Amino acid sequence: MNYQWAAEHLAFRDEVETFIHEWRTPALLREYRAREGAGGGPLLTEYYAALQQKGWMRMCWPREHGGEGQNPIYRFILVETMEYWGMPYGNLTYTSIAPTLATHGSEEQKQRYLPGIWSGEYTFAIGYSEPNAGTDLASLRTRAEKVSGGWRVQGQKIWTSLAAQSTHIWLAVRTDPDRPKHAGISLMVIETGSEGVTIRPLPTLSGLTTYETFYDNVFVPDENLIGPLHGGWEIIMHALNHERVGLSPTGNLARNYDLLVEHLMKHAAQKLQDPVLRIRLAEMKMEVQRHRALAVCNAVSIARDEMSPGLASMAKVSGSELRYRMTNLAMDLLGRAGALTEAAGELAPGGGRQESTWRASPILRFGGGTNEVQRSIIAARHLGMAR
Amino acid sequence: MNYQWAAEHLAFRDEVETFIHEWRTPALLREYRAREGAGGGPLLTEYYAALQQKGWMRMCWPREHGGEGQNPIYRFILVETMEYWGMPYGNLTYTSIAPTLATHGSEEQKQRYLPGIWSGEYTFAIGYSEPNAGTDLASLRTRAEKVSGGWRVQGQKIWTSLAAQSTHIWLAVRTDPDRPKHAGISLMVIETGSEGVTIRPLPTLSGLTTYETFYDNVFVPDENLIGPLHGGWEIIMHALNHERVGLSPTGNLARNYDLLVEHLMKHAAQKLQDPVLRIRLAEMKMEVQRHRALAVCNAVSIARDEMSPGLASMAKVSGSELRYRMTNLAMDLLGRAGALTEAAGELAPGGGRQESTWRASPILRFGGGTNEVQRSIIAARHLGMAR
Amino acid sequence: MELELGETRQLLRAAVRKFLEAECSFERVRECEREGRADLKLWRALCAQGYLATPFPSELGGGDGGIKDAGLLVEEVARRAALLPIVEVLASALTLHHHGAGDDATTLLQQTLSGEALPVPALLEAQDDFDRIELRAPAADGLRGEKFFVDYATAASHHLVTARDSDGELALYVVATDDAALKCEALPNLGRTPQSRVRYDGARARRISGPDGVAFLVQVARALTCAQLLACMDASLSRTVAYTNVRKQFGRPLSTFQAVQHHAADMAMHIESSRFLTYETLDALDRGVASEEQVALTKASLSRALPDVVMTGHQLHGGQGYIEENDLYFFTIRGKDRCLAWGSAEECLGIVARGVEQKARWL
Amino acid sequence: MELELGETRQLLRAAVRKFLEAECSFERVRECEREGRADLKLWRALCAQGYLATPFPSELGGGDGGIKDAGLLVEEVARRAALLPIVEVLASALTLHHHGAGDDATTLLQQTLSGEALPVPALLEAQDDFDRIELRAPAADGLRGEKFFVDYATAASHHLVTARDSDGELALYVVATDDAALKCEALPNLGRTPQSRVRYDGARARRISGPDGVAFLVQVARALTCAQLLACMDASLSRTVAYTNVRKQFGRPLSTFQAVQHHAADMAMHIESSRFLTYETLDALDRGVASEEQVALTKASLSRALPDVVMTGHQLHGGQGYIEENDLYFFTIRGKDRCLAWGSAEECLGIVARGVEQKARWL
Repeated sequence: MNYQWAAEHLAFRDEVETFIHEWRTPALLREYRAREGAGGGPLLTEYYAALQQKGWMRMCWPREHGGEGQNPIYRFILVETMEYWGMPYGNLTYTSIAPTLATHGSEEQKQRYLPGIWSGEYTFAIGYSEPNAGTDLASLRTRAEKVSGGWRVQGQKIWTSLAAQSTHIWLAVRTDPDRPKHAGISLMVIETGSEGVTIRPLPTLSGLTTYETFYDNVFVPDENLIGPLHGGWEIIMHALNHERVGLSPTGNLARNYDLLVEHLMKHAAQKLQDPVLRIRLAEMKMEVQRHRALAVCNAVSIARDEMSPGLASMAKVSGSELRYRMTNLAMDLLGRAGALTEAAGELAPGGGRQESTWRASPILRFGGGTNEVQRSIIAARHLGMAR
Repeated sequence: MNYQWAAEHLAFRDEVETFIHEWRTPALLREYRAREGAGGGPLLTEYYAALQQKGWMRMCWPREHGGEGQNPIYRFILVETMEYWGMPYGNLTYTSIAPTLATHGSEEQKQRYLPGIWSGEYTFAIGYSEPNAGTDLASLRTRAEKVSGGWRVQGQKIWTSLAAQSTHIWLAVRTDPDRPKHAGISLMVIETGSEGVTIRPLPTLSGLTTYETFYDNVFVPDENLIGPLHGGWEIIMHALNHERVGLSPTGNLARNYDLLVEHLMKHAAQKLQDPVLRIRLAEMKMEVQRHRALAVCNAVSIARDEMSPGLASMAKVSGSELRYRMTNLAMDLLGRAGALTEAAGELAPGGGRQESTWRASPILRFGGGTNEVQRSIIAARHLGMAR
Repeated sequence: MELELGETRQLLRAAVRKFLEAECSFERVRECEREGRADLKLWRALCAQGYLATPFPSELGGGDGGIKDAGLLVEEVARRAALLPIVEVLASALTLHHHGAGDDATTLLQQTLSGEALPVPALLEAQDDFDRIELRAPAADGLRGEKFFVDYATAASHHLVTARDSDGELALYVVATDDAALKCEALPNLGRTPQSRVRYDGARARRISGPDGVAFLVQVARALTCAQLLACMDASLSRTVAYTNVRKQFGRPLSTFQAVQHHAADMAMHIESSRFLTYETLDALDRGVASEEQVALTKASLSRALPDVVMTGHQLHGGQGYIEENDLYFFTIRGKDRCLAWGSAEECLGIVARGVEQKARWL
Repeated sequence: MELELGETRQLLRAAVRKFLEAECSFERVRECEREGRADLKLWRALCAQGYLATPFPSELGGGDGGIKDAGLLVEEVARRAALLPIVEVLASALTLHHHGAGDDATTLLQQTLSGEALPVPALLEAQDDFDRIELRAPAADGLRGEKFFVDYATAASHHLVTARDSDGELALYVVATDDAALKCEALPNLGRTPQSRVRYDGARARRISGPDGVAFLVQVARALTCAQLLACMDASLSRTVAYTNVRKQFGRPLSTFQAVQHHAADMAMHIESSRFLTYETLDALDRGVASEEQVALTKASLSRALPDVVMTGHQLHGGQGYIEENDLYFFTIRGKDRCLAWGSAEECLGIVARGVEQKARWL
């Protein structure tokens, strides 16, 4: 029993921080925001190349899949540190699609896609959700019919985030309507520019845009099927698993706290002496520490190679709900200025970070498996409650 | 739209308060506590007689059942005022059994039981719950078999509160095991001293004792069946409805708040200047006002003769959960002294009221229909959500 | 105690609702949001219908109503998420009516009710504290200084500005916005309502009331803001109930899941208690018996409740409610912005905290 | 970072658990509760097994463990709801070990670990504030004054009493309880643990440490109390899970209802974060790097969590858990009592509030 980070872990954290301070320019952050998290801009391309060179993108992958086989705790440290500083460290293409391709793709598919992913040339949008298949993903209806040399896809997806910035779509389709729900699903890669693909932007409350994508008789060649026919469900579950170690990091919550206090110190020194305000901050600090406890428990458990879906769900629920509560309180403490957006410039405390995070907070509670589903997972998998 | 109490309502409240101040002696309160809420002691008997004489026990009953046909809002005012001062105003025998008898009993039964109830001679314990039939009351298993001139009852009840202090038990039994759950239940009155009745005390966390009652081949004469054979379920539901107007009063929560502040003013004047403590009290006051809003909404709605199970459920959920939160916080504010019980004498703040109320707070959350069931009622009946 | 609207009020509410539903589509609201402006055309139509005058005596062309009626109007406007300065103008007009002194006040009130004038309060300064006003009363060369967080400042014809006279006493001054010595800088905010930082550089200002008027203005605006919060919560819930009744997952409507029912029940409890507290407070203001503490307690309660309510609405809508094509977001962003306006929960609790020793009558 | 117990600790824990399950039935605990006394026979047996010495160096007959091991012992005792002064004696002994000066301290420590002596802290006074100690250091005629809320005062052989010397500095004094000039008055409390108000009327007292020892004692006792809270929450949850898995309503186990699952999940989240924070804090104390703020934050967090956790346990047990024949109540009453001991959530948050500007390292 030892609650200290090992020296090599702290050294790695420091190395990451040094790297961040070298690269974290206002211009880079601007480009990152303008591209809504997608890679491909000139500064981001350079930055991602540097990240690749550091070996940090795949350091925890198994060697046989092109990684360095490092303990996943390194990934956790990377994610926490990057999140604290609000720096990009790879979107789902790197963190979910690439490892899934490396595991389930054929040799030919690996060679076709992975180098482009590493270089930043390829970005994948994920096409799982449909208007009537959200939490209940297995009821998806987009179907692929076998034709000579490939498939014809017909259907509609929502929440195909980054579709407009992507080169490919990672698509879940129903290849056998007669099998039970989970059993008739397959995974395919579609090029975004394929004939019959339509992309419609959907602005969201967070300010980011997501996309609805329509597939009208889109032809997908046989070689774009990933994994076994009708074996898509397992791959989807596998892909969702990849980010469990850095799920719901404490970094950005901690940063939120630090920026709030920094703002108060600079602009409201007198208010900061108010005992009630200080108690609110103390409660906030306590809640962040509580979340951190769950995030670390989850990471350490994964690093020990244990399957602990209950801990991952706890971190997910805790972090997503705290994000709402904490920004909500922060705005109250800031008063009317707390509602000013980034566009209000200097008057917006901390660049409007509390306001924008509050606005974006719903998605983490229902996305990636609703918190209701997560709580039932905790009951079943962590507590062993009969279902 | 008018949010003021009418002059006659305020006059009635004042009359009740005057009455209370006349009767509220330490000796009466001691006797009340010693008898755990049952009537029958010398002071309580005198007090109940005075209450009867005032006409307040049945003032809102229909005239044809021996009442005065007053608007139920008077009952609400009575309950709120009595609760504030912690004074007895009739247990379930008066408030639930008697009106049910008046509605569903035969002429002969009314004459047999009601005068004894009014005089305080008769007290009824309620025998509904069983070890395996709590929230799911309709699955009760105590059965009555027809024999010549009556019934033979076999089974077991729990939560037969006041059984040891009562003259009768108001018992729900299964008279037809072949009918579906709700349809085979009947209601009978059993004299507590009947052969075959065993009463076992069960101390509870609140300090009060409840009872387990066993029925071993107990003979119940035909004339003790209340209402139609197999018609018990409807009577049970009716009996539970009677107290809806004074359900979950604000009075004792408000009193809790007042006593806490009084204690702080007297014994911790300096602490009471602490801005953080004051904010906690302000939050508590706000929560009591929130609850009061729901309690009044419910009462006014009933007084308008509307069926509003949603509002009644809201008041129930709100009051029972607030009772816990409020006493829990009050104990924290009082520090270690907050855990001292009444037995600690003068050192226990407010006679240990926060501590004892905290300890008793679970029962109101699961008793009388769990708060989980109540929330589903709110969804279905108040919001019209599809079930 | 009579919690139902009477017949007259029901008719009024139905008429306003019908009018707004016909005149104010959510698409139109989106357009105003994008352009960062108030819907002045709709405002003029609302005034032309005479609705704005409802809370005022018939001598002023009104409906002999009171502050409760102002609350009903505010609720209806908030239910459509319309970008109208309804709280700002009603609070200003009620202040002019009850505390305005001199011909200037009388004229401005008449013009306001007929729709010719549109006065909005300009109270707060950089510190965001109603008690810490530093602006000095206008000298010979006019009013000089800044006001912050002025809602609908650019849509207004007049600002009601607080300033301290030489005795340090607060007073209310009228400034016409066509005065060249007045500059507005937009403050983009969560609620997407037009808001400004205003600089007065020698603007002409006329005194129309003393400290009583200022205090009354704050109380009335604070209470009317509660009606906005109430409508936002109610709109979020009714949309959520409708959605969960039809949206199916795992083969059955969402509304049949216990967790969904319980979330919705919690929303409903917040809303019912909020409705009672809001109208009880407006009623007390009508009767002139509302304490500062009562108004603050109500505002604190609703400001605490709203974020939980609207965010639960989002939780039950999932992705569908997060997309701005869905109308749900209006009530989320307007609602939270209003939680901070006219005193946040924290600020209002501070006021309640001053009187914790006072025994309340609970009946 | 290694959150699992090592093999040695697992063995120790298993041994202590087995010992307590064999020696300490819940019926026995009920008997002690009724009689308002500590289970001194069990205490002697526990000492005889050598468990108490585990956290101490082998020179003292111990197991070369540390404060984390003390935490494990405390957890096991709390899991049986045993009426043993485990926190009080361990905190006293650890203070004697790390800060005790002089032969008196050494002797007392040795006697304590062997079970001959049983020292408990007597710190608080009527104001219930660790920072406001007014008792004066003993003069020639001995120690005179009162201490409040002294846990296990009558079971103890010695009290470790805080008092201020002439410079106003706090110091720790030992008083033997067989001194005639010492009187205990019982303080019946929610937790049903023996607690007293103690009056010293010229009792003989020997100084064993200065302010550092006092501060250390409070920190260690506060952190060990967290281990009690953790065990109470854990015991409440494991009983609740077992109960809901078998209890049927409406034809299926309670555990299959979504609302029940979600309640249990919330309990579990509180417990997992509490476990981490508790042992992280004990670990930091072991390494001498725990700040007052860290200890207070952990205590505040668990003291806030426990009431919600145990009351949710009651909600899921319904009537069955409310009856004292069920063992659930032990964890409810002991737990909440411990929330108030060694600094309530409010008090501890006040300590955290002092340092809100300090940037924490989150990794």
